[in-house]
Amino acid sequence: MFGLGILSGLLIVPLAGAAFILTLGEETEAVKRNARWAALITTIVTFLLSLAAWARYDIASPSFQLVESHAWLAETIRFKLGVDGFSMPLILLTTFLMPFCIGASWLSVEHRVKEYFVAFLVLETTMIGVFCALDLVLFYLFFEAGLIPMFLIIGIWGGKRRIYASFKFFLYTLLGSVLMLLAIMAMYWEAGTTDIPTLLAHRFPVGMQWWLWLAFFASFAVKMPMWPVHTWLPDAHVEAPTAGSVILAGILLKMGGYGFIRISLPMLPDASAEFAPLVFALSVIAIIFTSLTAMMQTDIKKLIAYSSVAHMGFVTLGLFTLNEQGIQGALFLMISHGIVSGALFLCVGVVYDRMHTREIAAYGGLVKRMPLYAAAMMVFTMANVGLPGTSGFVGEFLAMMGAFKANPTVAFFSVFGIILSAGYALWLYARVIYGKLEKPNLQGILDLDLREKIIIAPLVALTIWYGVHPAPVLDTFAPSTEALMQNMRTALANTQTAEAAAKAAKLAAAENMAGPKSQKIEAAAR
Amino acid sequence: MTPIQSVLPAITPVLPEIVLSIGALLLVLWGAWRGERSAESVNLGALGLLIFTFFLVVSQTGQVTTLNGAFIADPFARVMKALILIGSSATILLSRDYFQRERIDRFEYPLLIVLCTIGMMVMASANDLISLYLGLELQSLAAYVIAAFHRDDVKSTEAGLKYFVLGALSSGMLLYGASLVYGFTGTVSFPGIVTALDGPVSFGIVLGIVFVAAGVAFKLAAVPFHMWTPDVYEGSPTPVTAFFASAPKMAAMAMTVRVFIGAFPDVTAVWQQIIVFVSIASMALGSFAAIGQRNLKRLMAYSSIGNVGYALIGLAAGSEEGIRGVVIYMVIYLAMTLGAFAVLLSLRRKDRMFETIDDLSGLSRTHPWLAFSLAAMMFSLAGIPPLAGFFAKFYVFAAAIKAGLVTLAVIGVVTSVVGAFYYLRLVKVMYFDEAQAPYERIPPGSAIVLAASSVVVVLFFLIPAPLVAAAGSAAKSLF
Amino acid sequence: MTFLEVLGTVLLIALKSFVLLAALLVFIAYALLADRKIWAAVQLRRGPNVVGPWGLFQSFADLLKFVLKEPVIPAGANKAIYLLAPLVFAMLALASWAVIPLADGWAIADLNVGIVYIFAISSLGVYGVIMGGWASNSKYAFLGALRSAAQMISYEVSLGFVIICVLLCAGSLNLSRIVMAQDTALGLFGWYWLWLFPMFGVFFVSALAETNRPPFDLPEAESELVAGYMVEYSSTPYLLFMLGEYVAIMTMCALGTVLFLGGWLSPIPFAPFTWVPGVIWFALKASFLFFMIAMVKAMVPRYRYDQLMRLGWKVFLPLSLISVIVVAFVLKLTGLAPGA
Amino acid sequence: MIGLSHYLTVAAILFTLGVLGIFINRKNVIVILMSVELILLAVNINFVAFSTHLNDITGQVFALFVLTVAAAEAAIGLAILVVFFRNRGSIAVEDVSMMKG
Amino acid sequence: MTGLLADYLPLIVFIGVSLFIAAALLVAPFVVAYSSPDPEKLSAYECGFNAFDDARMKFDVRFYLVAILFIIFDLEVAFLFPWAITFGELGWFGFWSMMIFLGVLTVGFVYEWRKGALEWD
Repeated sequence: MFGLGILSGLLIVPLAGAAFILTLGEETEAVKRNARWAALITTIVTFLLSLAAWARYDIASPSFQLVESHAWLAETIRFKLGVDGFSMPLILLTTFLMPFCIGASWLSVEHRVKEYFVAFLVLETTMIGVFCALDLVLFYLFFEAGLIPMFLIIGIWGGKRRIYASFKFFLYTLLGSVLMLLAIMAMYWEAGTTDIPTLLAHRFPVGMQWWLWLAFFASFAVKMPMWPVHTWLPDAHVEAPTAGSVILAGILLKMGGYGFIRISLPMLPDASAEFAPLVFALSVIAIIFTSLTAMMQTDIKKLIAYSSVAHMGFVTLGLFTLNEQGIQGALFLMISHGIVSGALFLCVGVVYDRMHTREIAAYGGLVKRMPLYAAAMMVFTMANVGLPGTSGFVGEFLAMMGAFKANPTVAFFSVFGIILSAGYALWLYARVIYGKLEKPNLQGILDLDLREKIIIAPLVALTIWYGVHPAPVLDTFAPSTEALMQNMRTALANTQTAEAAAKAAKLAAAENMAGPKSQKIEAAAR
Repeated sequence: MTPIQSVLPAITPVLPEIVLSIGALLLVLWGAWRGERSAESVNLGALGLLIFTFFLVVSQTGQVTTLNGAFIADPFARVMKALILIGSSATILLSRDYFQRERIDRFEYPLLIVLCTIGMMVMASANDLISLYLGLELQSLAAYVIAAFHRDDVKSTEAGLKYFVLGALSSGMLLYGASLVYGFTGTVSFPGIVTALDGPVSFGIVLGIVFVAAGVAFKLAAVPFHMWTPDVYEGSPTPVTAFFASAPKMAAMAMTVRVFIGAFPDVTAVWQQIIVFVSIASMALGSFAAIGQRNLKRLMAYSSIGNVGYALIGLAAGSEEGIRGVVIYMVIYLAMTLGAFAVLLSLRRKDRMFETIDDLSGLSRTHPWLAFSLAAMMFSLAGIPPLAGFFAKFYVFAAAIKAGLVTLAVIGVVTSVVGAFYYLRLVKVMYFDEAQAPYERIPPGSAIVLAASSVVVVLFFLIPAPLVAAAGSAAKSLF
Repeated sequence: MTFLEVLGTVLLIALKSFVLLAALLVFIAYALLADRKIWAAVQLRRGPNVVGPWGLFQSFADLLKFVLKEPVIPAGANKAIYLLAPLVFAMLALASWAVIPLADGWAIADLNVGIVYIFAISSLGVYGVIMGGWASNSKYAFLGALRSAAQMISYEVSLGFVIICVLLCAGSLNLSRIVMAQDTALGLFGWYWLWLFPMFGVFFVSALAETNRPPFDLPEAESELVAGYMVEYSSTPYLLFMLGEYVAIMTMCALGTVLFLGGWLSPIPFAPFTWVPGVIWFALKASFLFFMIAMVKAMVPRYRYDQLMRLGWKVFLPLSLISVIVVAFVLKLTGLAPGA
Repeated sequence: MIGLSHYLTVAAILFTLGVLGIFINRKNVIVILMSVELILLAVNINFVAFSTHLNDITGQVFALFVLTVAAAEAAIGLAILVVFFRNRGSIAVEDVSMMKG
Repeated sequence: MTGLLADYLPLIVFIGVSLFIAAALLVAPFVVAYSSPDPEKLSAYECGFNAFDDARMKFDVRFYLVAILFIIFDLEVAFLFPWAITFGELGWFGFWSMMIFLGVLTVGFVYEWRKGALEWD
């Protein structure tokens, strides 16, 4: 249809839904209801469409699939889409989480409903776009475009300090990514194209890789977020509405990791190897330091936000181990964290909708009034800690394995992170769910209603399902990971040979230089 | 001494200018004949004339010089002229309602715009220093008058006075530079200068180029010759400010490119540093000084200063890609500026115009589409994809990177983040703050301009190819 | 060239200049007398008749009186400019005469841009008026100066266009050449007054206005403005203004002679009339023009200021502008233009 | 004998005076207009001097154009000044300050 | 001596001589005439009243208008001079150029006329 493929469809459907919602008239109750349903239907259609894409996807192939390419800025900068083992699961995660976000906002968003859902649907397009772009400029375009709806979501529907948080979020991320833009341009002039498959095969000079890598790192590190540029995240999380937090933690943070695996590692292998220790150091600091910070928090959301930073530390750690286990683990952790942290934020949203506070101290003993809620919360907390049997375990375990292979010291320190995470997560659970139900205003609190049950049940199921049966996800990652590793090994080997050759040539040249020079000196002496 | 020419020169390349001039004269006569009642008809006539000329320009092809080599009609000139004509027509559309309500809708206004446009078109087509100067002056003289068009208003007349004094000074500097260039090369024609500069560069030439650069920077409102901009923008009637921020910027940029690429392509070493400095200073000042502004017109003034800085990055690269970037930047800048001013001109309640940032408060509640458009303009000005402003920056930065001006590019992106802060502030005010009483209905002229520029800004990324190709061929014609 | 030779040349020129100026001033002295006599005659009076036979020495007596009068400089005046103004005015008026050819080759400086020089110098006369009016620090003087200046420049424009018409026909800026261009077999009918008759009329009237002569003597109209910009002046500063005005009038007469009346040429282009020295013809023609001017003063009532401006801008300017176009077309189509 | 460099020097001095007149002058806007004219005058001296030196007519043609434009500029400048004076009642430079830029 | 100097030296000398004559006349009464200033004599003419303010008062804007019109038109005349003297050698191009120029001038003139810029009251 119009020469557009299924991936374009994934981009267009949410936009079409957004356009439809925009055409609805003045904001009356009926319009609000229509907007909600339209958004829900759109996201579900998108999800179904992504499942169709998944059906067509050949899991065994490491190459890009469902590729479509349209004329765009230039012959060498095209509107090119495609998916591989890295991006397909993330697209599914995105489309999967979106209906839950819509559901979670069903009642909690009361004013400017139309605009809210429009922003969410546009955001969905940009997120899918990031994961399926096969051109760096296009990638950048979607990567940045997501800032606009998120800025509005935090700024309009956020909490008390929403303006501060939205500005901080926007400017931090923007500052990081503009450097990436310059790097993309440099790559364009170097390789003559911004086509990702072509660039993957291109070997950049080692000297150039250095600063290219740093530029990309600036962007992805902010987005991840890595310590010490993570400070925007807690603010953004705390102020964002529930669904915003879900998307932020569930998907936006994954863009950084996706960027590393899509660009930094394969295209700049030498620099990646070179800078791996730096990333390790930052990751370990993030894991330990932010876990400690998480313990000090009095705000539930903030606590979960810091725990996200810590988990992202595992992701970067895993990615830069530069071996299969590490990378696989990191990728799995991204998926798992997407589900689990999203789910946790949804759970926070449930109690927030009832009590309008997120102070830990305001809760206690919820298990008495909300047994279902307590159970669900239990599952997610366990997954967050990384207990075996939950999805969180698989990713962290693999990442740690990889880390042990690559650098035992780092792995050793990161173990502390797991211990600490158990500390803060369980402590949080204990303070909120257990204890005496003594707060008077909690006496009347109700358990999950039907809507909330529908939202939370699939997440619980998925968390446990992936925990016991991670193979489908890992299998999807495997071919691409292998191809990546293969690629990297040859590249690094080539560089080493080239370096050796250069050294040899230099030596030879030095000798040659010395020859005539000494002759000259001799001549002068005579 | 050249013999007196008796053969009629080819006039088809100059046809758009001629048509516009004759049209302007007829409109003068019509206006003079009918008196003040003619404001409406002259307005329509001027608009029709500009649009007709636009199609005339667009329909031309090829690359010819005429009028003894003083005038060149090439793709670059055509693109810039098309932009100028769009800017002028849009201004006339934007102005009508405002001038009627302020009761200063005299028929001279559209006429002055047309005259100014002729000057700007000559600037874009200038192939020697004389035609450049004449075009520049025709543009400037008309511009001085329209700055002071609200002649019973102290601010407007003060704006006119300031604009005049500094504009005259800048013309003087440009001329002084031109005289030195003429003296040390023995010619005023750009190709002639290129030939004459084929060798060691004398100090006189360097001095000449510096003065020309200063004059040009004045017209562009680039730092350090920007000081007139905020006052003139604030004081002039708002549609006039919209005009200043749009079409004359196109012309000034066209002139800058003509001078530096057309006349001094082989002495890049002399002017590149100047342009780099001016560019950095403009970007920095545009970003930082705008932060403290409350008045939207002043804000747009600083924004225009900053934008000129970005566009100059392309010129600093001095390459074909750079000029392509400049052209693309100007196209998109035009759309963004016109859109922003269209919104500004819609802020009217009970015969009062509003022009501070606080007046935008909660605009998204009362006028969602207006707010949406302005937000799009602001995000675009901040350079956030997928809005058009991103592509504008993309091409100039790309050219700078290719030319090895990495530091310039890095400073550029950093200042653009700072700039994003104040553009975001506007979005914040519109979307996050409390709503005020609604404004009156958007005047139709503003609505048309706003719709058109919003479409360009928001949907540019879908079909960028035609513009990029046009800019590419424009840049190619200069090398 | 040695220093002495240069000095000799300069002295020679100075001598010639002095002779010319002296002759001019004497001529003006009698022109002034004639002016008064004509005026008186028209009004059936006698005019000055006390000093010398028929009042022939009247002007010299007036000069003596002015020199011996007490020079008053008003207290509020800007002294330097107050005194500079008449000096500038008179000097500029006199300076025009450097390029006027009284006969073939009889010009102190036969400039190749003579007409432009006169045009420029006579425009500068406005400065003297403005300076005098402003420096006096008196309302009447100031207003008079402004009105005078506005009037002078208003008519200068049409004067310029008139000159352009003549230039189109003559093809040179040199005054002698312009005269020579009128030297045809037709004699006085070959002069430009006939061929450019409307222009001659415009020139004559503009000359009146340009020199503040009646009926356009509004700036100094006695009844309203008590002598305009000169109200505060007395003694020789006043004399210099008056002198400057008369010199300017004579300049206009001379210019009219050169441009329209064939300069020093004889009206009848054969002997014995061509034996008469050119300077005589020149003086006669200039005197004739002066007589006309004097008659106008005697006969025509004074204009109102708005009428004066209207005449200048709305009648003469379009008229002369159209004339330029018509003359150009005729010359182009008939191929009569010099050098064609 | 007076050569090209003398003319250039005079022009440079006039130009500098003009520029200084605009920036240093704190009294009267008319003085600024005169300074502008001074600048253009300096430019014309340059053009004519170069034109004679190079034996090329272009410079004089340029000078003529500059003259024209200078006149138009003076006319417009005066007109704006008059309008400003009517509104503000003063043409002192320090009174041109409704907006501080 | 160059031709230029030969042409203009007489001019300078002539102006010098006329300046001398004028200056002599100006100075003469200060040397020879009787002088006894008193405040009444030195006060400005004011129809018998004492001057109550500076005489350099605001004046009618129309004077400015005349000045501006003059600048414009007089300059056009300056353009016509070179055209007029080379008229015969000019082809139709030169002829029509000036006609267009005059046409534009006429349009401006008509405009001024209709706008009332030429009215004195």
